[in-house]
Parts: sequence; C-alpha cells; structure tokens
Amino acid sequence: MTQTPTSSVIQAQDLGLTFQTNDGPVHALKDVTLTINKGEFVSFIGPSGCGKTTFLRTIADLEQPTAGTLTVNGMSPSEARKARAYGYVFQAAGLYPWRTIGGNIKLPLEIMGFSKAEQKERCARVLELVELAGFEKKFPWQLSGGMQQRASIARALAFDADILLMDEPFGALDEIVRDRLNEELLKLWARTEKTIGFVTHSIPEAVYLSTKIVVMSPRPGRITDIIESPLPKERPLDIRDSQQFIDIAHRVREGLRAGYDEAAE
Amino acid sequence: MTQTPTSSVIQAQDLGLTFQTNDGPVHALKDVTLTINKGEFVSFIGPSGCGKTTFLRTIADLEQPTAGTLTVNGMSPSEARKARAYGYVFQAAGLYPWRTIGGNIKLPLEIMGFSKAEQKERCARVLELVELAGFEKKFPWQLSGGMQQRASIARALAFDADILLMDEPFGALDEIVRDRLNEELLKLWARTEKTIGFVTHSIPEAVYLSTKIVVMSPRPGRITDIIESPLPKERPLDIRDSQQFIDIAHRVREGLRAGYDEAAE
Amino acid sequence: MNRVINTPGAWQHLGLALAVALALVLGLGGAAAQPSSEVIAALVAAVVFAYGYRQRPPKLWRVLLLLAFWNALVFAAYALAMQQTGAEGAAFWSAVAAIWLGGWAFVSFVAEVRPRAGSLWARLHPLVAPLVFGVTLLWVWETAVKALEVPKVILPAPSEIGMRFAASLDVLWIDLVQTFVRGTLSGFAIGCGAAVVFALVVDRYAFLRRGLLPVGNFLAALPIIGTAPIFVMWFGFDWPSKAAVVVAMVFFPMLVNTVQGLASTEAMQRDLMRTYSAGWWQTLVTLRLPAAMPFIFNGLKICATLALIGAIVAEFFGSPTRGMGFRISTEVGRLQLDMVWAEITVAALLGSAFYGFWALLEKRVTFWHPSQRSR
Amino acid sequence: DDITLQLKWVTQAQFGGYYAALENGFYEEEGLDVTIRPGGPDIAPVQVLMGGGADVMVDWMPSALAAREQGAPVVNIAQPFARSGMMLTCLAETGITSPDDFPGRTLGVWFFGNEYPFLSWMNHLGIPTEGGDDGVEVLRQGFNVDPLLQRQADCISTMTYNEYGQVLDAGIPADQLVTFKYEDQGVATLEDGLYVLEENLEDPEFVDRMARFVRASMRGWEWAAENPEEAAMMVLDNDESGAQTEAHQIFMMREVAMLTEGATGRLDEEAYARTVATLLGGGSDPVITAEPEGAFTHVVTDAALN
Amino acid sequence: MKNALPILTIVVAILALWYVAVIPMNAPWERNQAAMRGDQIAFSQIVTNTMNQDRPVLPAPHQVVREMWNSTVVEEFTGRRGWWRSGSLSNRSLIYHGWVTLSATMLGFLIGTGAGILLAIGIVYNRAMDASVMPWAIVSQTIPIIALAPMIIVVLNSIGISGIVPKAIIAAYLSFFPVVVGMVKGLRAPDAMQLDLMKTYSASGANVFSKLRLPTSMPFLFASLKVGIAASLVGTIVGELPVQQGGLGVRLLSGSYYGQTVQIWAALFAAAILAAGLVGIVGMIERRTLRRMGIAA
Ligand SMILES: Nc1ncnc2c1ncn2[C@@H]1O[C@H](COP(=O)(O)OP(=O)(O)OP(=O)(O)O)[C@@H](O)[C@H]1O
Ligand SMILES: Nc1ncnc2c1ncn2[C@@H]1O[C@H](COP(=O)(O)OP(=O)(O)OP(=O)(O)O)[C@@H](O)[C@H]1O
Ligand SMILES: Cc1ncc(C[n+]2csc(CCO)c2C)c(N)n1
Ligand SMILES: [Mg+2]
Ligand SMILES: [Mg+2]
Repeated sequence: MTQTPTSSVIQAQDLGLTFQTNDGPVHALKDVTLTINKGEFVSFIGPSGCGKTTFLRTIADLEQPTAGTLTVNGMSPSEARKARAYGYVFQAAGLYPWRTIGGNIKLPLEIMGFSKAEQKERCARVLELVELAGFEKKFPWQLSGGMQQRASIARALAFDADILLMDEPFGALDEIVRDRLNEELLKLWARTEKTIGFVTHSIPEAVYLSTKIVVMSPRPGRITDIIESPLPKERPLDIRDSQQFIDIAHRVREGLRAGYDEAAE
Repeated sequence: MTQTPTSSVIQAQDLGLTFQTNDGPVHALKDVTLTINKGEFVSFIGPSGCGKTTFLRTIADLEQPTAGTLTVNGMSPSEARKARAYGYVFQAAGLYPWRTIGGNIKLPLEIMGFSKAEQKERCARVLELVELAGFEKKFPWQLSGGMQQRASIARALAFDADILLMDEPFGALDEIVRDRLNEELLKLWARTEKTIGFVTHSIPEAVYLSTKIVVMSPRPGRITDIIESPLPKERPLDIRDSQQFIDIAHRVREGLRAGYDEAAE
Repeated sequence: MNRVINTPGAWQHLGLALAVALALVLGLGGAAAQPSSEVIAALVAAVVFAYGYRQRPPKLWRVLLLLAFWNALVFAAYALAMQQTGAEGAAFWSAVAAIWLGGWAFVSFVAEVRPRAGSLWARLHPLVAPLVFGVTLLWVWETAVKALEVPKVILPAPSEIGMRFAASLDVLWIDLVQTFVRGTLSGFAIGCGAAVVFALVVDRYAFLRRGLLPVGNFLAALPIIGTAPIFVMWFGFDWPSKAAVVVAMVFFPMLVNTVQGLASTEAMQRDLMRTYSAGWWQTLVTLRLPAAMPFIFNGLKICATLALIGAIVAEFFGSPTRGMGFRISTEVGRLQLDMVWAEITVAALLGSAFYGFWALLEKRVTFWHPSQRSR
Repeated sequence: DDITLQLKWVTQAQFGGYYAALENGFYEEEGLDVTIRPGGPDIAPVQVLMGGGADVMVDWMPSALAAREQGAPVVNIAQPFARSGMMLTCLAETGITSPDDFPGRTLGVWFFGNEYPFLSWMNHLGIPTEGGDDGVEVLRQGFNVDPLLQRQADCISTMTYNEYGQVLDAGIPADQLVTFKYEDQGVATLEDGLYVLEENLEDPEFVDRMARFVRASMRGWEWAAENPEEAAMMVLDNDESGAQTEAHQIFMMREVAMLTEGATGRLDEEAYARTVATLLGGGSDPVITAEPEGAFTHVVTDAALN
Repeated sequence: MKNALPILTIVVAILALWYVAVIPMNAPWERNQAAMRGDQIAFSQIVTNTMNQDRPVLPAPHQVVREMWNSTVVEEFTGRRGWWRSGSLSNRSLIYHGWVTLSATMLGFLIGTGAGILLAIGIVYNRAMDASVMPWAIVSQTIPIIALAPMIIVVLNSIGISGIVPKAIIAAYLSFFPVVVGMVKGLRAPDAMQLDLMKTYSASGANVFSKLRLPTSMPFLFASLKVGIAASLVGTIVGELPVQQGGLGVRLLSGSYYGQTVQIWAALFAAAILAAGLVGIVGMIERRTLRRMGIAA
C-alpha cells in the first residue's frame, strides 16, 4: 500500500440508480459502496453498460441517485459541484465547435472568472502538457480524433479542480500516444495530489495508473472487486513487465470475466 | 509461413493519394506498394492520421488514387466494387436509424436481390455470430455503442463478399467481448477463405489475428514495415503468451515508435 | 427567497396577489363601477388556493387545490364579465390583470406536472396549457371590447363572433368547400407533388440544381399580391386560379426542403451504398428518401399554412360569389365584422388542423429522428 | 381648424373637387387645414371614421346606410354627386341588347358593399343570381376591366368616369359596347356623399366647421368642372402611387363633372328615397332591412349655402 | 462563380420559354380585335403584335425590362418630378417606391426578429410559455393577414399611430414566426454533453446562454432570418395596400386598377430583386459570422 492520504473525499454507501424507461426500469447501479480517499487514483473497469459512466456522472451531480447516500468532501454532490470541485473529461471529446482549441480550454476559466493573463498562461501550460502547443488557434474539426480527445483533457486540467473524473479519456488514441499520456497523467497526479476517478476498457492501463482498481459488472451495475494496487507511486513504463503487474492484471481479468459469465446467464 | 493461398487479390504499386485542401495538399498516401494474396488476413497499424482508413477506402473504390496503380482481382477497384466484391465495416457503426437491426442487416441483401427466405436465414445467422440474437426488432438507438458496432459487423458479414475490409471494428468494445469476437472472426476467416483487411490500434489484436501486419507512418502516409506472421492458422487465445507472439508484438511496437519519432521531428 | 422566484408559476402567482391587492385598495375608493365583492372574494380565494398548491401538499390535496384555484379564477372571470358597465377604472383593470396572471400561473402549474407515460392524462396534458392560454386570451379580448365599448364595426367581441359562427354554419361550409377542398387541397397536392418530383430531377443533375435553385428562389420571392391578379386573368375566376396561386406559393419551399433533405445523408451512409454498388433507385428508396423525410415533413408543415392563406388571398382579387376570401372581403364592405371573424376563425381552425395532420404523420413516419425521440 | 377627410378610394379625379379646393386654397380661405387621406381596397371609410381617424368621409349611400344599421351612426351632410355613374358594360359581340338577354350570361359585379344596386336590379327583373339557364352567373370582379377584355365575362361593372374609359383606351370602340346605366334602369343609388358621425352634429362648432368645409368643397367642385385639365394635374400632384396617367385623369375629371353638374351639395330627398327603395328591394339578403331614420341632415348645407 | 454558367443557362431557357408563351397568351386579343374590325390577321402579324401590346395578358420580357428602365433611371433623370430636376426621388419611379417598401421592411424585420428572439428565449426558459405559446404562434400564421391588415391599420390609426409603423407591424407579424421556430430549435440544439459540461463548471444561466445556447443557435437563426426578411417584405406589401402611401404594393395594386399589366410586372420584379438582395445581404453576414465562429469553412 503506497497511498499517502487518508481523509476520504468520495463516499458512496449502498448507492443505487434506476432509470425509468418506456421498457421498464433499468438498474444502472445497485448497492454500490465505495470510499475514495484524497489523492487516490481510482480506475473503473467493467463490460460495456455496467454503469461506469453512470457512477462517474452521479459523483459529478449529473445524475441523481435513487437510493443510498453519496458525499463528496463531506458535502452533497450538488454542493460540491457548485463549489467547482470537479474537472470532468467526457467519453467523447465534446469540444464546442465554434471555439478554437484555445477558446475551448479557456471556456471554464472564463466562467470561473480567471483574469485574461492567467487564462493565457494556463492555456499554454496545459496545451504543452498534452502535446498540442501550436494548435491553439485551430478549430476542433481541423484536428484528428485523437488530438481532439487530448484537447478535452487539457480543458479539464486547466482549472485545477481537486477531483478529476475521466471517462475513457484515451479510448481514441493509439498505443504510443496513450503510453506517453499515461506517463504524463501519472506525473501530474503525483505532483498535484489530485483525486482521480478514471474509466477505462484497458486492463494494462488500469493497472499501470491506479492505486485502486474497481471492477464492475452489469445488470444490475455493481462492484464485484476492489483491488488495492501494491505498485509504487513512481512507475516507469517497463513496470508493466514486472510479475506484480502481471498478477494484478490477471486478477482484474478474472474479475471481469466472472462478471461477464454471470451476466450471460 | 502458414499461409495457404498464393494468387494475389489486391496489388498496389507505388500508390499515392493527395488530398487538395485549402491549406494546401495533404499527402495521405505515398509510394505504397503492397500485395495481398487470396485468403490472407492483413492488419494495418499506425498512428492516427497515417492513412490507414484512406488506404482501405482506396481499395474499396471510395477514394481515387492520384498516383500509382491498384488492382483488385485483376480488375480496377471500381469494377470490383460493381462486382460486389467488398464487405466494408466503417470506423463508426453507421446504421440507418429508420431501420431495425434486422432491417439494417437485410439492407445489402435486399439491394443484391436475395430472396426473402434467404434474407431471413442469413440475418439470423450473422446475428447469432455477433451475439445479438433477439435484438433483431430493436432500433439502433436502443442499443449501446458496442452493440451497434457489432450489428454493423454483422451487416458486412451477411452477404459473403470475398474481400472483407474492416476499419477498427472493435474499437468501441471492451476487452472480453473483443477477445470473443476476435476468436469468432478468426474462425469465420479460417472457414470461408475470405481475404481480410483490418485496421486496428491494438498491437496484440493485430498480432493475434493477422497473417501479415502492415505498419504505417504518417506525413506522408506510407508503409514502414511489413511483417509476415509465423503463427499457425489455428490460434487459441493463450497463444498471446507465447514467445513468438511477444516477439512479433515487439517488432510491431518498435516499427510504430520509429515512425512516430521520425514524424515528431 | 429562491422558492419565491424559482418555482414554476411563482412570479405569476406573485403578480396575481399584487394585482388583487391593488384592485382591493383602488376598490376601497368606492366608485360605482369597481369589481364587485364576489369578484374580489373569488380572487382572494384564488391567491390562497395557489399558495396552498405551491406548498406542495400530498397529491390528492394538490389536485383539489389546483381545481379550486381554477374554479375561483373562472368564477371571478365570469362575475367580472357579467358586471361590465362600460365605465371601469383602474381597479377593474387590476382585476383583469389578476385573472390573466392567474391563468398564466395555472398553466405553469399544469405544465410542470409530468404525467405517467401512456395514460389518458398524458395524451390530454399537452392540450391543457394552450387551451387555457387561448381561453384566457379570448376572455381578455371580450372584456376589453365590452369595457372599452369598442364599436362592433371595428372589433366585435368573441361572443358575437361565436354566435354569428353558429348561425352561419351553412355559408361557412360552402365557403370552406370552395376555398379549402377545391382551391387549397388541389393546389397543395399539385404543388408539393411537383416539387418532390422536380427535386428528384434537380438532384440528379447538378447542373440543373446549381442553375435552378437560385433562379427558383428569386421567382419564389415574387409577392403573391402581384401574382394573384395575374393568375385570375390567366386561369379564370373559379378555383383553378386559386390552386395556381397555391402551387406558386408552396412549390419552392417544398422544393428547397426536399433537395436539402435528399442531400442530408451522411458521407458514410452514401459510402456504404457505394460498397454495395447500389443503383440510383436503390439508393433513393433505401437511403435518401428516408433520410429526407424530416425535411420533407418540415416543408409540408410550412406549406400547409401557406396554402390556405394563398387560396384566401387569391380570392381577394376576383372570385365567384363564394369562398372564404370572397366572404371576408365582401363582409368587410358590409361592415359585418362578426362574419369576417367567423371566417377568420374557420381559417385558423382549418389551417391548424391541416398543420396538425402533417405534424402527426411526421411523428409516425420519422419516429426514428432524434427530434422526435426527445426534446 | 383641422379637418381630416377620408376618401372612399385611391387618389383620382373622382375626388377632383376636394383636391382643387385644397390646392386653390379654398379651404384655407375658410380657415381650415384639411388633410385628405386616400382610401384603398378593403379600407371601409366608416371604420376609419368610427376609429376617430377622420372627421368626415366620402362614401356611397348603400354602404353608409348599411353601416348605420350595423350600429355605426353616420349621417349624410352633403351630396356633391347628383347622379350615379355606375353602369354595366357589355360587349356587343355577345348579342346582349337589353336586360332580357341576361339569363345564362356571366356578369362581373363589384362587391364590398357595391353589389346591392345590382342585386336589387336583378330582383326587379326577376333574374336569379345563382347561375343556371334562367339566371346569371355572377363573378366578383376585381377593380379592373380585364374580365371583359379577356372575354371572361359578358358584362362588367364600370363607372362612366373610369373603367368605361379604360375599356375604350384598351382599343374597344364605343360602338362595340352596350351599356346599361343604373340611372336609366331606375336602380341608381347615391354615390360620393359626405358623411360624419351623428353625435358630432350636436356640437354647433363642429357643424360650423363642416359648413365651411362643404362650402369650400363645393367651390372646389365648381372650379374643377370648369378647369378639368388643371384639376386633373392637381390630382396627379397628390397621387402618391404615381400610377395615374394625365390623359385618363382629364377624361375622368370631365366625366365626373357631368355627375356633379347642377348639384349644390344639398341632398335631394327624392334621390334619397329612391336609393332607400332600391336597397330595401335587394332580394333575399337586403343590405338594409328597415327604412333608416335620421340618415341625412340639411343643417350643414343650410348653414353652408346661406 | 461556378454557378454562373448554370444560372445563365436557366435564365436563357426561361426567357426563351417566356417569349414563346407570349404569343399564344396574347394572340386571342389580336384575333378578337381583328374580328371586331372585320378583317383577317396573318400569323406573322400576330407574332409581332403580341410582343408589344399595351395591355398584354403576358408582357414580353423586353417590355418588362424597358418599363423597369423607364421607371427607374429614365424617370429620375428626365422626369418632371425626377431626382435630377426636383432633388427628391420621383413618386413615379420604382426607386422611390422600392425605398418606401424597403424602409418599412427593415423596421418590420427588426421588430419581428427582436420579438421572435425574445419569444424563443421565453419558450426555451419558461415551461408555461413552452406549453402554451407555440400552438398559438402556429395559429397566428394561419390567419389570412390580408384580411386583418386593413383593420390593424384602422385601429392603429385611431390611436394615433400612422405612417411607417403600421406597415412595419404587419411586416413584423409575418417575420417573427420563422425566427421563433428557428431560434427555439437553435437554443435547444446543444446536446446533452455540451450542457453537462456547463453543469460541471456550475456555470450561471447567463453563462450557459451566452457561451453555449447562443452560439449553437446561430446557424438556425440565420436560416430563419433569411425566411423572415422575405416574409417581412411580403408583409410590408400587404400593409401598403390599404395605406396607399407609396411602396411597391401600391404600385402593384394601382397597376391592376388601371390595367397597366407591364407596370405590375415591373413592380413584381422590383419586389423580387429587393427580396433577393436582402436575403443575399443576410447570407453574407451569415457567412462572415459563421466563418469567424469557425462553423463554416
Ligand atoms: N439516460 C438513460 N436512460 C436509460 N438508461 C440509461 C441511461 N443512461 C444509461 N442507461 C443505462 O444504464 C446502464 C449503464 O450505462 P453506462 O453508460 O453507465 O455504462 P458504461 O459502463 O459507461 O458503458 P460503456 O463502457 O459502454 O461506456 C446501461 O444499461 C445503459 O443502457
Ligand atoms: N477528405 C479528406 N480531405 C482532406 N484530408 C483528408 C481527408 N480524409 C483524410 N484526410 C487526411 O489524410 C490523412 C490520413 O487520414 P486517415 O483517415 O486515412 O487516417 P487514419 O490512419 O485512418 O487515422 P485514424 O487512426 O485516426 O483513423 C490525415 O492527415 C487526414 O487529415
Ligand atoms: C372600396 C370600394 N371599392 C370599389 C368601389 C367601386 N368603385 C367606386 S368608384 C371606383 C373607382 C373606379 O373608378 C370603384 C371601383 C367602391 N365603391 N368602394
Ligand atoms: Mg461509458
Ligand atoms: Mg481511420
């Protein structure tokens, strides 16, 4: 256990969320109990439709739970949202097409009332971080899908929220860029002590990045396994060839498969 | 070398394709020379924007090359297209929202004049194959992204074209489903002797599936390495732990990285 | 404080209360033509009921309070209408404003209710708000006309229009058949049909599209006020000239929409058809027409309102001695304004029904389109 | 004093007397500042009067009496037009020579309140207006002569001073035309009179103002009858639409002069009685159902002419 | 400019058809006149005559062009009341009437657009208005405005409003509707994710409006403005009929009263040119704005 902090940031107790649809209720989340401490890097992994996105959205107050309790920094998610505690990266880039890349990154800064100079400086810094320096003046459609995704990550990083929620941010990227961004993200996290919730489909990515891996399973969406990673905080890329790494990955895969087979019945 | 056939199906010689845009020409493909034989399973891998999609589209006569020659089954791509030689799976699902899943799968069958009974039978068969039996009557928007992607694969499989071109078909799927579909695809390929062109971002997937891996690199898009896979045609999932597999994966990764570093200059 | 401003219908309710208070204070002055005490009592009750409703009591109570609120408003409105004498002062108008704001508050309350999907109430619910809005509007009209003693030859009251409507059903029907069935429907069918066919042709030949659309847009801008007399000269006084005006009016909106719709397929969808090596007709039937449907229906809805107006306007420039446009222009000359408004009412009902017909059909045909699935 | 006059129709020599009075300063001499507002299609001058947009209007008696019955208390204060200029004009080639030839024909009629003399006439003749072999097919004619020129109708409504001239101008000579003047058929109704709201007449100051107005207007009419060319030019100067031609307006001024000839402005009660009789005999849907009362007054003309 | 050739071709084709149609449309009159005179008329004579009738059923294109030329340039430079002699535009010229129409159109367009945008904001932000107003907005457009226009004018006159405003109000009545429909669509165009993003920033209502809803509505707004300005022109023309104080509408109508077919056609084309020009200007502004927003390439 290498994680430093102990104060809990996100606390879910028997959380449930049921969508009412024409075809009847969909149990997107059921009896989810989870504590995330300050400075943790938590990955969510699980088959398509198991409620990863829904859980992240519930934390960010974009969905209302229908059962259980959820507190963020001791407040309700809604209060936390109003206190601007979150940076959120959506599953799709979702840049505003009428703004340049720079304009998109400055959007939250404008809304939160940063000074012009500060906006400029922060924008440049995060663009650098995601390797998009020089693309500030381009419009989103002038960038490839992967570049857009990176811009959306930069946008969420720009305003230094304490809690960063990322929904498959690297899905559209090729392996090389992905590796590089994984490294950057880890560095950023180590430097800033942010609490990060991270959804991914990639087992190696989850293992490489996280201090805690949450394995989920569908119908109804629930947590089947929570794995505390024993890997050190300092993680070179080749840690992925270590036995420890392979063991965790194996455990995650087994957890996933179990959830899957069960759901198939 | 385990590949059986020898007669060449696709032959590209010094192929080039330049898009004219307002900002000047974009060299999407340059000096691409490649032979694909009957029954081969060829993967294309390379960083975002390197021209993988463009190459596949050129083969399918959706783009016109601006240099070099390209023949398909000894004909021009356009003739081959008119002879309905291709099944194409696009990067996004692209189902018609006004048709049910069944209706979408039957679409090419209607156009090609299959009988009603045959349509029904084929539709049922491919739905089974992609694990969507029972969803025939649903509309696309009632399915999750992964399911839509599978439906679009089923649509391309329904009419038994000799050449199957697939552009990142499994991009939106989680690892488990992906593994399963990989297996299915391999089985189908082994059974039918189809020639398959397959774009992916995942190195393990490319290695696992292919008889030939084409590594590409951008600006201008070109081929940097062609790797003939020595893996046997019969491939259980755990072949991925074999040394041979890891070696090929390594070579692919090196090829990719080389192309990347070069482009970064 | 948030509650006061932010809940649905809050500020209307606030306005209602203020207006009632104003009516009370002004009414204390005691002049003869103030709102009667029943009116004031009913309005005060309405304020109280609405207040109770906004406290979100249990469900049954809410229904009861809402009904009580509505009834209080209706009673106040009725009582106020009954006592009109023609010399009303500020207190009277405060009461009118109160009833109007009350109606609005009622609409806000009802609009916020989300009925269970599939129930009968869910079907009726969307009609409540516009109906209440319309009734309120008519009531304000009636009250204003009576209180201000607007001469009948300038603006008749809704009640007079209604009476005239009921008494002239036979004439209204004859006019409807002449203008709508003969002129509008035939023109609409010909115009829209031709536009769709033409769109297919234009779509096939890019040269035609690039040349015809700008020229066509220009020709479509010829105002019908000018073209209608010309068509009367060309096609005679009876319905053919009206149909011709309708055709001229609907042709280009329909053409533009259809052409735009046929072009609205995504590149990938077209590429898919290409990989199937599908023919033009196959692509048309399986891809382009379905994809164009939202646009085609948009065009049909626009044309539905244009068509009826076109036929009526055309009759202003020459007609046989029947038809809605004929009647309107003739009765204005005879100062039978109630008949004029009865015809206008028919036009509005008919036009809305015609529009509604296409909107319903659209819902069925383009169920798959995102705009039909949610707002 | 300010006076606003609402005309029944667009600016043309039909109203030449008022424009002549305006341009020659006759109104000014009476201490009046007169504004003349042209009318147009579908503007009922009664509505303008009722709405307070004008003090006095030019209207035809049928529509004024109809308005009275509808609760718009308008009163005739003067009648500059002694005769009616309305007639039915037929093409000789149709073979129509007398009203007996009407059955089975298509006739163009002006509506907007102008149809009553026609309906009354047909009622007298016993000819149904619903079409058929023994009836006439009635068209609601626009305010132009195209239906005749295009042979869409056998006969159309014309004014002696306007549309008839247009038919001649178009190239159909008078000997190819057969006309039926309403005057000759005994169904003439009074045209272009001056009307005000009844309640205003209780105010002597208003009556005085109107008296001066009528006096000046009648001077204008006399002058216009003597100087038709100049009067026509005055009309043209006041025409906002710029559509009238000099020749046609001069023609119109001359023809109108024949209708005003001999008129003092004082309403001829005999002509009034005939108008009322014609309107009451209007067939199934008469414009007025009862003998009107107080629909005219001589107080203004009496004051003006003495 | 690649459209120039197709447009030219179509225009030439239409002109050719038009000329051909002129002959049969106008021939009956020639025959009737001949019959009235009691003589025969040769076909070639008919053809030449039909091209230059005074009161044609269908005027020949050159007649319309000549009339437009005469009633603009010639009238202004040589006419008694022309701009050249009198220093003000002649009321016999289409330039003057076009200007009268244009000014009311623009005022009506501004009123209509403003009202339309406000109403759309109300509908999008207020559930009660959303539920109740839209159906009545549709109803309002099914009322034949030509019947209401005179009454509106009279009523406004009676409360002392006259001149350009009543016409502009009728113009606004016709032009507000497309704007409402388009703006409601546009203000609701942001997708769920774009709205959610704003929510995660806990952005104020004003921020959501100015930074999200307004930008997404721009393409819709411009599409509606084009329809709206054309509708505004029609409204102005309708409003001019009962007012009779100049304008292309008056020109159309008086042309019809005095049987001046060619004048009608000239006014008709002047109106269409005006409409095309106005729509073109809106289109230009649209392209500029959208390009600056990066929406259009
Ligand atoms: N707005 C909604 N209405 C109804 N059902 C919904 C809604 N949003 C999500 N669901 C359902 O809730 C379940 C969980 O969805 P969620 O998006 O959280 O899955 P996920 O784990 O993020 O999947 P993926 O990996 O595909 O993104 C799914 O079955 C989905 O169909
Ligand atoms: N229609 C087009 N017009 C102009 N440039 C294009 C067009 N289509 C593709 N390109 C450019 O051609 C290059 C190759 O694009 P392509 O889509 O083939 O990449 P890819 O390898 O499929 O990338 P990805 O992995 O992101 O799908 C890119 O630089 C792209 O910007
Ligand atoms: C509103 C109205 N329109 C037309 C006429 C009939 N009319 C009377 S004079 C005249 C001018 C023709 O020269 C015409 C057409 C009318 N009485 N009232
Ligand atoms: Mg998700
Ligand atoms: Mg691609």
